[in-house]
Amino acid sequence: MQKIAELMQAKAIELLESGKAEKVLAWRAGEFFYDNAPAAFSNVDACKEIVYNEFCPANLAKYLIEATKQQKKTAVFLKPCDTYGVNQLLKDNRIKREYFYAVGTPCSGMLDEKKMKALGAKAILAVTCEGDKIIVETAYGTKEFAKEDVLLDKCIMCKGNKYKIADEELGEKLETPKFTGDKFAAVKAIEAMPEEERFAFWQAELSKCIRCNACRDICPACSCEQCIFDNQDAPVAGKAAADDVEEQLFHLIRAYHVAGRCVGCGECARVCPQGVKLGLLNLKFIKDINEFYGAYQAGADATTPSPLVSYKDNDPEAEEALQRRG
Amino acid sequence: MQKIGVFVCWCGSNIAGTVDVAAVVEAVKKIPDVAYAVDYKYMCSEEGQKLIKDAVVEYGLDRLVVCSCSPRMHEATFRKCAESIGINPYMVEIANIREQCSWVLKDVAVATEKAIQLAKAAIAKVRFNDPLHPGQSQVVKRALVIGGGIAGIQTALDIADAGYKVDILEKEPTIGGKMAQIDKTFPTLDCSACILTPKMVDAACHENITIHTYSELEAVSGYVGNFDVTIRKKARSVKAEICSGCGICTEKCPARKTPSEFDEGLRNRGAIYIPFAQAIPKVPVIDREACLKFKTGKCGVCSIVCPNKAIDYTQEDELITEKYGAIVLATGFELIDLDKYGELGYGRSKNVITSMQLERLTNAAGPTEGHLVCPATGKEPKSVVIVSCVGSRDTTERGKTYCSKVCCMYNAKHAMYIREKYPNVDVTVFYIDVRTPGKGFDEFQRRAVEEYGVHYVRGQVGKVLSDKDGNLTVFASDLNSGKHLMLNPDLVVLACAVKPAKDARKLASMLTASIDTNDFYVEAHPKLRPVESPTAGIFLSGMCQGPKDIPETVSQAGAAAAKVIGLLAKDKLMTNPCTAKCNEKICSGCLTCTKVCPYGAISGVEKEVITLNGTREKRVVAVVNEALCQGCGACTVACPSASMDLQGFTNKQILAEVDALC
Amino acid sequence: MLKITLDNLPKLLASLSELGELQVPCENKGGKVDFEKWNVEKRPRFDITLTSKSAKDLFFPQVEDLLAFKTEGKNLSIEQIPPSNKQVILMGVRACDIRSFELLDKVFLKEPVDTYYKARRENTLIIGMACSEPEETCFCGSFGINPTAPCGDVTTWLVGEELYWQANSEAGKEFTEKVAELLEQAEASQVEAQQAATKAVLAQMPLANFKVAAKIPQDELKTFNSKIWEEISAGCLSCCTCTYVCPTCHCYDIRDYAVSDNHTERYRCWDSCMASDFTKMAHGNPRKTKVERFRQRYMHKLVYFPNNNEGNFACVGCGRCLQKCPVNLNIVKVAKALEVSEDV
Amino acid sequence: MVITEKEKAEMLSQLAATNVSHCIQCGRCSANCPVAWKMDVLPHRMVYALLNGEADTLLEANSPWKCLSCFACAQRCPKGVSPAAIMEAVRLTAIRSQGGNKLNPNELENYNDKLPQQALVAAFRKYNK
Amino acid sequence: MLKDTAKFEPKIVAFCCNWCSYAGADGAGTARKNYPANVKIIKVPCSCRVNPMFILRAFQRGADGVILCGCHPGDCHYSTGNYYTRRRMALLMSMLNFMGVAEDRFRVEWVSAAEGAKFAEVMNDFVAKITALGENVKLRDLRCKK
Repeated sequence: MQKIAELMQAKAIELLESGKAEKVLAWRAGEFFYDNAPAAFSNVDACKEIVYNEFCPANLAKYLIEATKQQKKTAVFLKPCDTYGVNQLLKDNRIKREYFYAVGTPCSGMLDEKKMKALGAKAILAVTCEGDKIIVETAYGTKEFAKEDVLLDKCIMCKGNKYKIADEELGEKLETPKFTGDKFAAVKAIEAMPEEERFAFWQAELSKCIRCNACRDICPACSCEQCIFDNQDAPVAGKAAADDVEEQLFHLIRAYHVAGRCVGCGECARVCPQGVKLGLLNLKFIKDINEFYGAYQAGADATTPSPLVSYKDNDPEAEEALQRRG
Repeated sequence: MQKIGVFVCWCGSNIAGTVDVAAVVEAVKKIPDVAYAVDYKYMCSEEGQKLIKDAVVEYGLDRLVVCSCSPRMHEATFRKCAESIGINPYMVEIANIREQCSWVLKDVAVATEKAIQLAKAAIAKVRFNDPLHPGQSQVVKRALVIGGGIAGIQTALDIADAGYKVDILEKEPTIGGKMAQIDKTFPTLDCSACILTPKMVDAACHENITIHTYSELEAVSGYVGNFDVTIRKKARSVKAEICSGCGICTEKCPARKTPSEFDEGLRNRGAIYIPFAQAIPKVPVIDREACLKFKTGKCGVCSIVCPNKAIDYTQEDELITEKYGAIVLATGFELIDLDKYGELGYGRSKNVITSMQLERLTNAAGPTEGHLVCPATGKEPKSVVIVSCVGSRDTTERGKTYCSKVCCMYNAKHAMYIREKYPNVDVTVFYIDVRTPGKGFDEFQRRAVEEYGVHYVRGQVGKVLSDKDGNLTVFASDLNSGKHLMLNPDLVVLACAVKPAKDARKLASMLTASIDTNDFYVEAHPKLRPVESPTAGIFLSGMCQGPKDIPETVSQAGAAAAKVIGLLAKDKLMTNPCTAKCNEKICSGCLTCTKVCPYGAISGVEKEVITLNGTREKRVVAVVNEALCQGCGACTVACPSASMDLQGFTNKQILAEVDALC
Repeated sequence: MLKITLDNLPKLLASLSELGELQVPCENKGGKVDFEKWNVEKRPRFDITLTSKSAKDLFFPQVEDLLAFKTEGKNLSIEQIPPSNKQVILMGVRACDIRSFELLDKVFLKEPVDTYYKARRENTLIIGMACSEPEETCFCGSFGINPTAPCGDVTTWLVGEELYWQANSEAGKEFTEKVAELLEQAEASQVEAQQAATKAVLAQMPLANFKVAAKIPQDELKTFNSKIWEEISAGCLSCCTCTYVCPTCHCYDIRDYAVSDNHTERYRCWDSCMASDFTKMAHGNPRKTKVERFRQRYMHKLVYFPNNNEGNFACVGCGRCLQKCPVNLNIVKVAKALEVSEDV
Repeated sequence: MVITEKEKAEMLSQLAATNVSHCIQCGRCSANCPVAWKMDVLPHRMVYALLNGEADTLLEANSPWKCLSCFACAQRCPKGVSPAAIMEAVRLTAIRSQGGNKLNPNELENYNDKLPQQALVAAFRKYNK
Repeated sequence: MLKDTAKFEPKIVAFCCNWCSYAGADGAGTARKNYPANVKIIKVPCSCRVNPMFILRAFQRGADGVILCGCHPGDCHYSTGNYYTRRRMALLMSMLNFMGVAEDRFRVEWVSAAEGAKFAEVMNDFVAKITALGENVKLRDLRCKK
């Protein structure tokens, strides 16, 4: 993907020089191979620092909220999956179309250094991708992985290489990971558990939470001026976990709040410092919405109303919906 | 420090018989902020109210909790009582210890315990009550009726007679609507035009009525009592003020290829035309798509023959803006397209016609001057087949799921007067069910069978074939006998389903009036508020709300008028103060709230707000129009940031109740 | 120096757990390795270099009840919740986390002394564990910490199939006596070999030579006013991950929880300077923007804290923030940016 | 094992997979059927019989064997019911019970020679396997 | 009279919309249709005013059952409110089930103003079911129990 980085640098310079953008959102390299950080570039000279590789998972769209507030025309590099978040932000009126220029940026799936570490690659020094082979150089020797084993969870269920919104597309589209399984398999597995086991599962998961709010802050659907969890007047304000029950409610409410608006990008689960399987809560809502009210993909466009602000007169009743679940 | 007064009513023995009221008083006295508590035999009585007022003065109470019967009974009483002593009426909460406690429980200890809990919840809530003030808005004393058919005319006349100004908006060149096309009306068989045209004239002459024909709704904003409406008056190409309505232009017009809408295509009209003789206004209109002058630039015959020089080819659409206090939707109906019912032969044989075409064929003012002839041959038919339920009660994508309601009766009407005028003509009506509820309706249908010898066959027509000579064959089955029938009538009449006017959906979104899946307007309550739309200030009249016949339409028109009059009679509207309120400081402007508001009461407004940081920022925030908001609270839950709250039922109030009860 | 073979380790753990609540790194039900109270069913994960959360929870838990007040009519009664006096043995702590306790001491044990923290600190015996497989994110060396010889009351080394044991403090020595029968005498050579090997690995790590530039804490105002803050904070999401996983972050908020009309509990919980309501007062928030809040965190770690505490940075180089920041911002990036910035 | 009429009707219902409860007995199916004049039980009656569980009426009727599977009945039904599916269900039931194949090629000469060729071919393929 | 201390008395919160279900509850009272004192009603203008957070809060604070009553779909005083309620609560209930907590402790019922008898019936049934389920521990904030 080095070639793409070069294209991005050239594009950023072109957009800044032509005045099409005052600011460009892209990635800057970090200390290691994998810790690229989102960064804003407004200076043409700095654009050569733009990097792009298999470790640019974050969606830059969320920074457009600030760009819209500053009324600064901002160019943003978007991977195909990122464009869903952009549409959702547009739908939620959090960003304005006139203030951003979307550059579709090809992606062939992002890698997860945490998975590499879990598979035994301690102290990663460098990563090289050779097709489906990932070669990881560590302080304790070289390791080799199959790409599918170290793909980010969210990339395993890739939505494909189409951009849902883009002013232009950079280079050729890349082949994205093919997902043929059932994206709800994990949800179904939990549904199939007996009630006590389900409860125990979530107890174990959610008790890991340290209430850092990273899941919320990365989420393209969580874009409120003030989150209810930060609002002392709201019933659920709270900083740290008082006990496990509070965590359950925090995560339930967090997932509920984005139900119908969650684009299923999986970022919440990716950023969780404690590895809580948060994405499953969101997926559960997506699954239920699809089953109860018809298939819906948030962020596929910027206009279709969310299932939670629409209705049909023959919608299933709560109990009925529960029983209907396959 | 708040000072809450708690007043526990005995309601004679209704409450005191099961609840130990003294114990309730003792228990609530221990609650922080309760400055005074007392029980009394009948708190709603004059004496009881005096006791409350005295306590307010003596203890300096600033909020009241009355433990008594359901708030549906006496909340208003106690609110008034509070107001009279200078406490905002919304600082009163009722704990329902009668319907919810003493009347459903037998054990005194249990009932007393529950009464105390209910009182505690009310006290918890009242702590967060804020004084609320109903808003006021002026009422513009003018109504707009959209649609100039019988529904619109009747509504307008009733409103105008009560002394209020009314405008009628009609998209066609004349008022009169579908009823003007109809020959006779059931169940009396009197002439439709004879009863309609006087009403049209009344409307035209009424000093309080202004008629805008050939006009459409362009834009609407505002709310109940204060609608701002823009009307597009389409260019007639005729100066209405100097036209005498002599009609010479319509006779001399050489472009005669356009089927007459009024005559259901059974004859052609000129490019300049007056839809029918009694049209109001009797001013022609140029159909610019058909007019040679507009198409080729050559012609101008009408301009030459006009004695008053009223023709104006340069006329342009005109936009009128007007304020209204109320809007009535009376947009009526259309017949469905029969494209999807090819098997019935409509469009392939001229002798297969719709019921509306039959009306024109039998109408003395129609294309045949009332002689019933087969359109293809011009000859009188020997037998006629009438097919009911064409497209009605059809759940496939071809038709409409509902019963069109009027067809059974007009089929009987048609059959009857064909038989009356042409006793030799054989008439067969194919039906699924004959539905004739209504005064004198069943008797009417039975007369068709018993006195006029109309054949009623239970069963549906499958297909109508037409051979090369134009002879028709009707395939049907008689379900009662189980026989397969093949008939050769000369004329087939299709009683096709009705549907709301095409622009109903567009109007609904302009007016935020709800429509159902069939595009009929939805009433505020199907039983109790049948002529109001859920949006305040928008009323419904006639077919646009659902299939109905003329008498029903006229009664609904009157009812809608009464509602409008009731609204316009008010100088000011007191608005319900329990409305939604947006905390602009934290509103993100996502406007999710606007999507669930049934009243269109919330809009996004770009304004300067003070942010959480205390800085000023210009951004879109949700703004609630208090006059429109009815206080359901749907928006409060839809709001992701909880910036939308409902006054009188705030998050804090409800949660305080929850906490108190758990 | 003493040692025990890993076969006998469960016996040692059992003995230790009789002497107090034994906290060791364990995999919890959700699959994360964190310090947990040991029992026979749990297998300690000394192989994991860093626990997911830092060890500060043991002294400064995320939530801690302080007192309760109750009203009865017009009477108010306050019920103080006493500090814990439970004996805790914290085993398997890495050098970086142990240094963090020393830094936290500078905060909590200064007047006014935090009695809750003090009680826990005094009742906890710390058994350090040397690192042998450092991660690329490790940079404790930047703060003069030797990961191969952690302090603590006792230091341990896991070498091959043996655990080496050396008591440091008086408390550590006393304690060692109590479990002496399980331990045998050992030579230090194995340990020394491991230490040398670890140091060799550390030398080739990307952050081996990273040091916080001296100029950063020297001129408070210059650092404060640097233009790097705006640019570098742009990507920050304002979440609290870095704060909550940091072993040295120690801010807390005190909140009330109304149990009922007449019963309220007061507790403290972790807070983060990244939170928009951090140090919010009646007049509002002193740091209104993300840039200010972001700057605060690093000014505190790199400038204010060392300037008030004998030059000790409020960072131990554990690298948790490097691993866990959702957008890969961290103290190393900030320090490096400040270092190369001309305006600092 | 004796199968009751009700059970037979249920089997037919399952095979037909059309919701007969939607039927309003308008008779449009029968009116549209090109071979209704040859049937002893008209299509709308077939629907009614299934609704009432009269499986024997269905199985004994000649209608399914006259039915051309032209689907006019289903296409024109205002309620989305498919009498053709019921006909097919009856035929399948008969075919499945061996020897019940009722289409005799010798009877074919009785058919109208205007019958489309395709219909004949289809009928053979269907009933003479 | 001494209460039977051994018997578990569940705490039940009922949210009732003003126009249908609250009136229905009044109807139950007027007709003296008894239902247990465990049920405490909170009046809301419309079922769509009920935020899922209210329900969770009730559980958190120790409610053993929560029931939400509104007008029958199609009869909402505000036309559409209960349609939104239905979607919101179906998702909430399904999620409670998914998390292995309390979905039986939560119920949605449509009770019209005319259905006083139904109101009492529903409440009797709900109280019986919750009593059988026993105390809510899974969703209860342990802080409240100290």
